[in-house]
Amino acid sequence: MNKRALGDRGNSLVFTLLAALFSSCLLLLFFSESFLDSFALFFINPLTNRYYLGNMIAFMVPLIVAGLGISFAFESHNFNLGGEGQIYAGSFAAVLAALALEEKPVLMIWIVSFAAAAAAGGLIGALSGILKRRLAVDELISSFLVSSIVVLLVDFCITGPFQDPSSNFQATKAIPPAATLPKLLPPSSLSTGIFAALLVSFIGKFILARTRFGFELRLCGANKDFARYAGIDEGLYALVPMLLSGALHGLAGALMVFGSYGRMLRGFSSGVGWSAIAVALIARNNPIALLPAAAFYAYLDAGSKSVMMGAGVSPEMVGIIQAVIFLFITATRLSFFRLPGSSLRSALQDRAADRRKP
Amino acid sequence: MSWLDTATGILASALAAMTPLLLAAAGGLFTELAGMLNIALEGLMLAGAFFGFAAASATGSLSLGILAGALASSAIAWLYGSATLRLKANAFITGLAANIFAPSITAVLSASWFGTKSVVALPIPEPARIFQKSFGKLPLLGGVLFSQHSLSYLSWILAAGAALLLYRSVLGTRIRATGARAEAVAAAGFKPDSYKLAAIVLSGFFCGIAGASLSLPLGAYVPNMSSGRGWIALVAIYLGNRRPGRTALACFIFALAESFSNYAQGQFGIPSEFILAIPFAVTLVALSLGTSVKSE
Amino acid sequence: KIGVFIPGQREGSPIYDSLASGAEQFVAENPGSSVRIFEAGFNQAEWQEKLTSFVGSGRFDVILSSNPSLPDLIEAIAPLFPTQKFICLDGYKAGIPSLHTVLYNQTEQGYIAGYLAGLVSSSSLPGANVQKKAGMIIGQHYPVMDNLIAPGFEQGLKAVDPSFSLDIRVLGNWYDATKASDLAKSMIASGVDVILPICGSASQGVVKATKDANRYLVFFDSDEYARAPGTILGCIALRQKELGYAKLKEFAQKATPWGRADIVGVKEGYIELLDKHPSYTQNLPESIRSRMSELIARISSGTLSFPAPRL
Amino acid sequence: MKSVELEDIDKYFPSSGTWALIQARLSLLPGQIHAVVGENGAGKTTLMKILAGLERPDSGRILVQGKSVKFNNPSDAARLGIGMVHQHFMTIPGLSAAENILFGSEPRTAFGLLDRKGIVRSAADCAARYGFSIDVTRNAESLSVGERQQVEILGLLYKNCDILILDEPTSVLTDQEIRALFTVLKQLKASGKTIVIISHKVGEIKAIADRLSVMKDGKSLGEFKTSDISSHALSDLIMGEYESPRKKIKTLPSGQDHPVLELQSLNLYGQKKKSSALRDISFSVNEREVLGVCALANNGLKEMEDLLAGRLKPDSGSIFYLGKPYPKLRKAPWLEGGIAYVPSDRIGRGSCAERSVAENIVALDRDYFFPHGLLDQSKAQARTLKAIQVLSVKAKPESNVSQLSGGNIQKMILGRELSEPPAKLCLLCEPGWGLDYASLRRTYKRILEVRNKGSAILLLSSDIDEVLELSDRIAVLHKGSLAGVVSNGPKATKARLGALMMGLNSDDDRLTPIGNKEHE
Ligand SMILES: Nc1ncnc2c1ncn2[C@@H]1O[C@H](COP(=O)(O)OP(=O)(O)OP(=O)(O)O)[C@@H](O)[C@H]1O
Ligand SMILES: Nc1ncnc2c1ncn2[C@@H]1O[C@H](COP(=O)(O)OP(=O)(O)OP(=O)(O)O)[C@@H](O)[C@H]1O
Ligand SMILES: [Mg+2]
Ligand SMILES: [Mg+2]
Repeated sequence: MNKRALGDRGNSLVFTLLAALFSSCLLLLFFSESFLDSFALFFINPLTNRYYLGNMIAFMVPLIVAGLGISFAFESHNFNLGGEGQIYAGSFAAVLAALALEEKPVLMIWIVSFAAAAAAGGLIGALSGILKRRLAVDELISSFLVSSIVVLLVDFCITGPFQDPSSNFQATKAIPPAATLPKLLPPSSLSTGIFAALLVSFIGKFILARTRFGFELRLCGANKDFARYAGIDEGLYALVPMLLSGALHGLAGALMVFGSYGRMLRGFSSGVGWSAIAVALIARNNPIALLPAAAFYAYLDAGSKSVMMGAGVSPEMVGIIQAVIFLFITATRLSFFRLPGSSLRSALQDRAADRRKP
Repeated sequence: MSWLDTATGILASALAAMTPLLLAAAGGLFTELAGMLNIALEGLMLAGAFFGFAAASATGSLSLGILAGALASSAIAWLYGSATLRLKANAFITGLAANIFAPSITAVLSASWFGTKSVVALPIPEPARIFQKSFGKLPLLGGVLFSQHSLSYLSWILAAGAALLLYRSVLGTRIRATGARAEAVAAAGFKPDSYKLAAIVLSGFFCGIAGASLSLPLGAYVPNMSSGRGWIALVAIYLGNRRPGRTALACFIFALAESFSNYAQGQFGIPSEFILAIPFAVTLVALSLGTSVKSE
Repeated sequence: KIGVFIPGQREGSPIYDSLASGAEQFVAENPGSSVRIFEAGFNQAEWQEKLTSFVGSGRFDVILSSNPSLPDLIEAIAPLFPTQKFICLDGYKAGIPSLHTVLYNQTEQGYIAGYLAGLVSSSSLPGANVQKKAGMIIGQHYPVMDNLIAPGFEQGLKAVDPSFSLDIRVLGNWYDATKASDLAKSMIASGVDVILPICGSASQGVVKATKDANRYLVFFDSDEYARAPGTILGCIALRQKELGYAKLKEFAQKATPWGRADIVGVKEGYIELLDKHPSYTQNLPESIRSRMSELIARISSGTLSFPAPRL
Repeated sequence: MKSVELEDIDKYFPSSGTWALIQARLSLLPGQIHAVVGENGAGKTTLMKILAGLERPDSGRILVQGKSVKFNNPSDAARLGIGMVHQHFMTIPGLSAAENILFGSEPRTAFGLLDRKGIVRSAADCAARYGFSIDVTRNAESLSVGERQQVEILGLLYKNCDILILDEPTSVLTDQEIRALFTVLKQLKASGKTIVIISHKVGEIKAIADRLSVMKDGKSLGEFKTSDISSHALSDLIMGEYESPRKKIKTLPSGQDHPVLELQSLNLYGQKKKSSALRDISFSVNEREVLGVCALANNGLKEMEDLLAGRLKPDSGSIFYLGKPYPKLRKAPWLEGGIAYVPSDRIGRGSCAERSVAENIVALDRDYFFPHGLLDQSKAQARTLKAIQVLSVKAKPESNVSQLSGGNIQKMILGRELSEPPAKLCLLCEPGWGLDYASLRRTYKRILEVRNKGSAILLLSSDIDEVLELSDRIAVLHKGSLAGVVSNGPKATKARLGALMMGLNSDDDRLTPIGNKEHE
């Protein structure tokens, strides 16, 4: 039964996308002033308007990188719900490093900042890993709690000791302009960070699929008892994937700051951690599938912004449309209601079975 | 102010703050024991808060408000549960959908019913403080236990009812069995999915009342007013090791930490962010100590 | 053609609502003009992107907005769209040729609120106590709050009686009304009898708790008396609607002083103590009301002035 | 009384590309015990699942009392009185034994709540009626395997099933438990129930079954009356000639002074720290020696396995392997210092169900298969084929373990653990579980070969026949202590071992008891 559901996956993805599209059109039809305008703004404008397209791809960057972090955690059967805090802390560490190295060569700033981001995020992730390994604390909850604390502490730093006194934003000073990643489609916030994200996802795929580390990690995720039996220190894989996951989240944050914001703005990343979980789940933890999943997610986001701006569709309507799409996006079965055609289906299966008979 | 008064105040406000948490956690226990991660508690609470308030202001009856909140939230839970189970969709993503859906639909309805998407404050009856008069004068106990409003007592009864339902009823046994071993339930000829759906709807029911217990005492609906309490309820369930008694204790610990941090903001010159972090930190420490004691 | 960029939501934020109404009033009175109002939501990190695409649509002769941090954004965007004109209220930045800003003197606003709070707390009103304590409940710390409003409020209190102390508590968000109500209760239990809530929609919780406990509130920015007459004893409003309207009129007459940053307050008529409402006139004793009028008179005449705030 | 017939059942598994059943048939006569036999992967389990409504046939008919029926789920079958006890039990943790037995038809009180007393009473009544001696108030998690089986059978009986299907019910039971089970089955038969039992053991079939059907490669080879057929013919029919490999392979002298594994005064406390699970265990296993350890359920066998698997830590005492402390993490059996380990839990611990056969083998030796950290496909392929060949597993390297039949999973594990070069130490727990006769013979032969190459073999088994077949010395556990060690010879009889296992300590001088025999 299970197997069959998986076999249908290919068809059902197309189907669910269509279902989502259809129901959102229906909603637009009912609730917007001009359906055609709204439709175009929602579904077409993000692809044709350079500014929206750029921002959309820029949004993919953190989704891919943090999504990969989630994939690493999920594949090893660790539930990292602390992405928000890890992204936030990572970007903060990167900004601090960049501010400290103000006068230094750009390359050095990049290396140190990104390392700092990964270290900060990784440390926070590892904390949950250590708690799980040493004290058997459920990482799902501990990562969430740690993240909640970290967000508050970083907020304190941003609005307290590191607040840029000359700005009315709740923000740190801007990093040296030279250190921001080169922009690709100005004025959009798309930067060369997208290449880093692509690279990272391919490396992630390679690690998970081909290397010993990836193999051991996935084995621990699939069956801890067997992994232990095979001589793998499964405790290590409660820790390392969480660390790695945190580090990737940190990196995602740094890419956002260096690519788009240029400084640490209070709350700039809020929600990205959750979105990354959604993206990773849509991609079923496959690093390559993260690319279309992130693109889809960012497309939805861009479409909603576009329709809100252009057609005055209210945020609530956009929320309902997004909710409907999320309801469908991971469906693995076709029918919400039991279709009357089930006897037809079994007849078809009989036929197929006959043909394969030896 | 005397030491005793301060303690009484903190404890009393902790009990009050526990009310929505306890109800939401009781709801979450159903899904948790049915073997599902239910992240939609938050959205379900918000729906309960809105519909509970709307019904109370329309009918002028608190009880009808509570009932409406519970039913509306159950309906949304049913939708979310059906999508998850029938379409075999990922529960986390559909939970996310429910959490996006609830504030959106309430805003749309709020705009059409009350003419505003923002705060709706209308006169509704106050939940009575039923024991205040007779026992409120007792030292400590009077101030803490008997100063609560009726919704708090209701929440205790309902939480006990949830435990009873889970452990002493046929439905509860089936739900727990589904969570423990769904394939055994299927082998016994039952549909695990229908028990999961029942658990989700029940969690909606309790979360709806949890939401109503936010908006009704306040006499207003404020968008977003659940403010993460659904998540905290989930944390409490884990901290309580998925057992009703301990989960209730966990809710109390969190509420106490929160109430203490409210008090502490006025007392110590610590930056507010640190104080806001106290409830999370306390919970984390309790979680670590709790599990380490258990694992020994 | 006017674009109104609201860095937040119109509903529930009187200050943005009146900005939009100001623009709408102008359009109603001037046939041929049009207005589009865009709400960008409360996440400050998204404003830049949204403002850029708002501007990028190229549909507006002038964009009207209101927020202290917006001039920074406009500074970043202006070079990309050199012909686009901006008027920003509640912000301060001079020297950008396509931008005119007008800042409210919020120290002044805070001072008036603090002075009123101090008078009420030390009065013999039924809800006032002997303790010299007043409180603020704020959503978050932010620069204007920390540098202008809170110091102003405290100065106002101390001007009544130097022994006053100010209890500021932070909610951590702008919507958790239940927690706001708990904070208010905790504050009241510690002896505070007048509170100034600046915490968005969560202020509903403060209103509820204060009313239940028979204590008092002063409110900011707009006329809020109706929410709890008898509990809300004063509102110190910003005349955002009038200012927005005036600035648009100025723009229509091509008289906008581009590149200039103005500061307005009581003297200019854009900060006002709303002292006509019965909740004010009937609940406050004559002694307090006369001292308040005296204060307002001193500020209007310039005898009492607050240094131009550093922003 | 119902008669049941399965006619021309086909079943194809697209995921593994196998025809599990081809025109399979089965007819059951009321009030009889019916055995289904056949080699591993013959399709027995699949056919039974179809009869119990757990799988749907691609084609074919199910006739109950001559009427054609369709089962969409197990409750359809249950309604017609057909129920199945699965090879891997379906007891629900978190519920009591009684709640498990009555699951689905619980009595209620006036308020619609569970009638907890009623549940216990009904369950106990039911157990008593059918002669089961089980404490129904206990938690399901705390039950032994045999007790869980009783709970499952009772569950079916309580629901008035007339037709009970038992999939390899004896393979996990101790001798004593098997005898008890058979007594029960005979009683059930006498009361008119129809029983289907899958088994690989000729003796058992002779002892209990009235009729049997034989399956091979998904086809039915025929149905027979057990009384018409001699043991010899029966074994022939199922798997060809059976001959004890022990007689064929000569025993080499064991390396007495070369202990490979040494256990020194091991103590392990039980869950509640009140009882001890193992007390003062000392013995060693030498080169070229099979030491069999047997015990009744809940007497410490499981704990001993978990200690040697590193899942439990001894509370005192020490374990040495080749003179060094016992390794924390196991190395693959073919490596220097490696250990071969066939766990009693083949699905959870011995294999990873959602991974391919190849990955299940690669997992053991990552150093070798991942030179420079990257997978070497050809090495993996070669080693997998080798492991599959040892006991001719019916599977492709790339098929998922979850798609293999029970016996084939066991063979894959055995093949992996016992392939060349063999480990110095082999820890074999219930190695013959679920194997058909041909495979069992080949497995035993392989185990003895490995011993003769110099390995020390510790055999933990609840099957006395298996222990007698393979061991050079036999140790018996009773209540966690060593009741005695006997060397295998004509004098080591089933009766004597049985007595030791029950704690009836004979003062026979041929026993060489080691360790503390103190009893409470
Ligand atoms: N409020 C309640 N009303 C009715 N029964 C309850 C209630 N709370 C708990 N129980 C019953 O008590 C039993 C144990 O509950 P719970 O999990 O809360 O215990 P605990 O606090 O974890 O303590 P312990 O570890 O000693 O069991 C359950 O079987 C449940 O039926
Ligand atoms: N779920 C499944 N998916 C794919 N193939 C399967 C599945 N279940 C069984 N098979 C295949 O069907 C065939 C018959 O399996 P079955 O489990 O019925 O054998 P069996 O006779 O019970 O063997 P054993 O004695 O080893 O338990 C095997 O080749 C097996 O690989
Ligand atoms: Mg006072
Ligand atoms: Mg089988």
